[in-house]
Amino acid sequence: MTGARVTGAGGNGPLLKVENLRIALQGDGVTFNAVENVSFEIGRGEAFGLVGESGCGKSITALSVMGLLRRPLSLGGGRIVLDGEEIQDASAAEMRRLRGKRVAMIFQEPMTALNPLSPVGRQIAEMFVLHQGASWREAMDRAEEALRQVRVPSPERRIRDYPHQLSGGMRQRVMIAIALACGPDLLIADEPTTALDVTVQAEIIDLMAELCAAKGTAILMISHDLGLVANMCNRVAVMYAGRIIESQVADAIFATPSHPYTRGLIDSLPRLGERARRGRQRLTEISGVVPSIQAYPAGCRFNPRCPAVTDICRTTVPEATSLPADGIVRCHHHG
Amino acid sequence: MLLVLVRRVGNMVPTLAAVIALIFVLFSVIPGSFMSGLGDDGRTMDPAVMERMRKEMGLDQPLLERFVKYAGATVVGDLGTSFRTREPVTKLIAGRLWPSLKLTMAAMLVAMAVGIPLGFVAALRPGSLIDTASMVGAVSGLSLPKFWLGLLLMYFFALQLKWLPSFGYGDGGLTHLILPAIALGVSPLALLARTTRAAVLDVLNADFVRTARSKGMSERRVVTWHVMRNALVLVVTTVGLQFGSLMGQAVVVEKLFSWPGLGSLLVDSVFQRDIPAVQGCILVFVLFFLIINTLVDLAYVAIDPRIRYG
Amino acid sequence: MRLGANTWIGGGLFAVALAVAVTAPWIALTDPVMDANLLNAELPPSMEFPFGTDAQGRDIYSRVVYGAQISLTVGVVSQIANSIIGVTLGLTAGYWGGWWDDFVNGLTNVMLAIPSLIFALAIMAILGPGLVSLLIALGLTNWSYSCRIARAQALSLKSQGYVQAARILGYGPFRIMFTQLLPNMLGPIIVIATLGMGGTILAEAALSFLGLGIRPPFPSWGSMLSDARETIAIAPWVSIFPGLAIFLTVLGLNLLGDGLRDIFDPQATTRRA
Amino acid sequence: MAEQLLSLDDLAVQFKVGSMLAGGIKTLKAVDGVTLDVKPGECLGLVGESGCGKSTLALAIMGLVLPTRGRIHVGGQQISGDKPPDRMEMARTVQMVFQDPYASLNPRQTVRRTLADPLRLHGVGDKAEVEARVIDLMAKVGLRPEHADRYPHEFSGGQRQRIGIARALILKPKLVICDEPVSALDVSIRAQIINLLLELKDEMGLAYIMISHDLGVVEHVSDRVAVMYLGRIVEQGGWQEIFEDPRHPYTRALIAAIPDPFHRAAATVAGAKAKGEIASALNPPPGCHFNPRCPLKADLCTVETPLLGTVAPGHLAACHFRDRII
Repeated sequence: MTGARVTGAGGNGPLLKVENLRIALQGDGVTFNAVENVSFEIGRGEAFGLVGESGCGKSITALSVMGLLRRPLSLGGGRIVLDGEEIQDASAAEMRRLRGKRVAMIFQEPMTALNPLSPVGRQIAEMFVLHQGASWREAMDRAEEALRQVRVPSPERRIRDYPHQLSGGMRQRVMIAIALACGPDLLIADEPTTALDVTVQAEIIDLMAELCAAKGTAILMISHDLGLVANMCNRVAVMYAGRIIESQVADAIFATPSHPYTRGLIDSLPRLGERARRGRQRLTEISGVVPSIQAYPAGCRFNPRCPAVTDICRTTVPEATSLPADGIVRCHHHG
Repeated sequence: MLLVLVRRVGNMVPTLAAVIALIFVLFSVIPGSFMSGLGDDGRTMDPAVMERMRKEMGLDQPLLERFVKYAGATVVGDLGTSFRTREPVTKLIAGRLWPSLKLTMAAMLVAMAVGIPLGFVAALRPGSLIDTASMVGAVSGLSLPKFWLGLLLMYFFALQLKWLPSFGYGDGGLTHLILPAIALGVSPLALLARTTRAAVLDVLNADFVRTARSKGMSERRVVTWHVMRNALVLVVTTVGLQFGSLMGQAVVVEKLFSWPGLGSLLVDSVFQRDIPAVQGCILVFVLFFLIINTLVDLAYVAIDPRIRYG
Repeated sequence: MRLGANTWIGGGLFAVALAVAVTAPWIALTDPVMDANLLNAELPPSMEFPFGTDAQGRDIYSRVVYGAQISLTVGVVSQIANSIIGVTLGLTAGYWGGWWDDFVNGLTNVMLAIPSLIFALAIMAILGPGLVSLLIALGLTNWSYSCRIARAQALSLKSQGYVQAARILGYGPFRIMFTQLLPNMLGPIIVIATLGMGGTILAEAALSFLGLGIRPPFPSWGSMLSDARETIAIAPWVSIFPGLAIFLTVLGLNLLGDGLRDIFDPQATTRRA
Repeated sequence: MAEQLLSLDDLAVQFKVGSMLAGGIKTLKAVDGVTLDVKPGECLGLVGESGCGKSTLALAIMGLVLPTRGRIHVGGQQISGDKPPDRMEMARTVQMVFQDPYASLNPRQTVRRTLADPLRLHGVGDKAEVEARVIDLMAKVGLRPEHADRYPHEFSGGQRQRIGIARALILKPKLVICDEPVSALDVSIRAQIINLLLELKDEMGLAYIMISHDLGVVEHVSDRVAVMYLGRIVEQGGWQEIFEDPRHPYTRALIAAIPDPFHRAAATVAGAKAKGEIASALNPPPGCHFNPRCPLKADLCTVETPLLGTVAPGHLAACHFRDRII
């Protein structure tokens, strides 16, 4: 997967700017903040990674950019700026024109993300009919071409196949073809390879990175796998319990992780080659459990699990501290 | 498609065979009790008559022989001779088949034409007035005794308003059909409305609908391009099961409205101890169920590419 | 665990019906069978006869109250029989598979192919009218839904890790079915039983309406309606109140079933019986 | 042979799938001639992707699926196609830890019942002894005594996995099959469970078969490693040999597929990525099953099935070119 990293294409101003995003979760008579104070920027053609464990809010952050939050989730505040245009309050019709055409998305489960009763060719062709006013006949020809681009073998036959006739990897290629059909500026990939075998995953990631690089499409990559994201992206933000706790250039996040949680994640996982170099060491554990959204602790949300916790961590939310190269970290004990 | 048909028809055979055996066991092995059971209503049977009937029914022959005879005759379409009219049962049934079919199909038409769209509309606006109203209506519809609903319809539309005839077959025209069809159709209508609503809600939560939305599709297109067919797949089974059993369920409605269908024939035959006619009617109901469900399975294969029997 | 409005209203209606059945001797105004008085025939509802009187001059209110005993006895007892048959067959078929599963499946298909009302009618024809016959006829003919649910549940549960673990720990098949599978499928089974009870009550009413269930003069809601067509033009109350009693009881059971389904299995919107 | 706890001798498990009418009956060779040993106290890592047969292999070792061919010796028992094992004795020999801690615990049983029932079933009748063993084991896996009367839904994923581990150990088995024991857990919880498994292994003298697709975990915990592809073992050896000197192109592709921000493994496996997708186990390619995806594919590979050959003592690889890869 080396060498497939997407590089920034330059341009004026960021492509996507998310500022102080807050996502509300409507519970029984109570409203929780599933995500709060989340800010990040993605440049044109840049690959940006959002990393965190399940339930940390990374997926719904992506859905909010697409305008696809559904009950009981809703946008609670903040700004989402796409190419200079604020879209957080855009009407449903305006969002529809953006979706698919300028911002596209790939989901985790290729098994269920495609309509089982519709041939895959038609599902790709819909994009051309919807956004470019193509006729169905013309759109089907272009769907075949799109399948060829994602390296599906014998696309002229495959366009008539139904999703259940394709393997998981092939289905995810179809999803990529749909997402990139109209040449979007931003591709959001939500755990695109988690459901796939590792050797297939490598191919899909390479394919995605390569196609986006060729078309100058920026990527927002969402994953629980820090290694995967760091390998593919220019910059990485780490989320924990609804907040971004650290954001750095990809290489730096492994070399100099600044938040105790990031450090803990990197140290706690056995990495290939480690045992050969240093012998078997006991893994560094992060104690405790991931908090549920109904019971987020006050102050720094990592404080009950943090080895360096002090009183201030339990009461005060840490502000962002700058790190080199536009990085930030939210920890009282940094520096 | 042909293969599927062959397979499905093949699947019917054991079920049908089991039903024939069951009917035989019910009525031919224990007919003594069948007769004495009906003797309960005060009349006692003359032993001589009993003996004659036993002879007539061939009860003096060995069991297995009787079964082979019965099954063999049934398979070639000979349902025996009615005790009451001395006519072949097939002829009796043939005369009742069309009214029965007409009533069943009319009721199912009402159920599908109203129930499925109602369920759709309710699901697209969950929690709205129309959703709540139609679902309260549906659960009520499921709880109504058919014959009581028929009585009420009869009372209001025939006796009070005098819009429609209160019972009978008339000349076979539409006016006589309306009330019984509604009385029979309300419960499948209610069930279809509920099933459709649940199916549409299910599909609306599916991942591929989220994909469709992420493509920038309008909600109307999401529904017409991606939701409808998928929801229909989930509804088809219910349609089949309801339709298939509706002819049998019509018994009470036919009786209430004096509708000259198979249900009336069955009930009358039961009271007249006309065993061959009773057996014949049951067999027709079962056959109807199996045929309808085979057709539904074929429809299934046509709309769902994941199902490939062949 | 939150109980929805369905559960409350449905449970309430059913509880009222049960209470009426149990307290019938005390809340009835007259004897439902003996107190016929042709001088009082077909009187409309009044203070003396809250629901009016029938063609024999009997108090309809008292007959409806006593009718609850028959309807509920038939509903509860037959449905319990159906549940036991269905769950036993479905659970063993789903867990064991193989020829036994094929056999049970075939049997279920046969049961589904004969409309259950027709099957019950046939059995009633053979056994003759009466309460015991009703219990047998309806208790043997409506188990296919319970069986299907139990089989489907057994099939999906047996691949769960804890069932595998029990096998690995040396549990025998009956121990697994009883301790691992059955407790985890009770929810859907209770839902089906609740809805099925409504169906059984409707079937009893239909059979009695046809004259094959409870015979007059004993009051069953269905048999009270069997002569109603003749009198509906002049005395509609004779038909309205027994029918209303059936409707409300079955409605209660259906609402209760819906409510329980929402509680036990909030996700399963399509698994309708 | 006597010193082996488990040995598989040319084990094959096949299933018949499909029906006469629907396109004919096919044979699925889920496990196709596997020979493998595990010594007491040893941890064997078993690596492979979907369809490689590792789950079927696990079921066969536990006696839940009978072999079509070959034999399994486990503990004192021999299992073959016509000789099913004694279930109770198997239960005291081999146990399993499952992947999904949510589906693997009975929602209607307390921790105490989950742990005590098997003891009673296996004849530990004395109430006090059952209780003592339950509480003792709970302590060993990091659960407090007051957890005993709680139901699974009251626990987090990590704690549930601890309960699952305790259940696997309650009968004091000699071999525990761990089927992806951490992959369903939150990333920040995994280290706790891996450490626990290693501690218990030393403390109780357990042997493990660690099934995982996470090579980092396998390298960390294993003494020896076997790599499976479409029903066959393609390479096996000591952990160091497999990860430092992989000889089968599939092993190398697996390593190359791991996102490696430190580029540490890059040198050993450069240009080793696999192409395309895993073939269906119903219809595997002829010859070497890996050949359509292999960067080293030659004509020979489509014709002749490579046998496991010795690279070094104890290190075997089933590749025609195992000696050419350096």
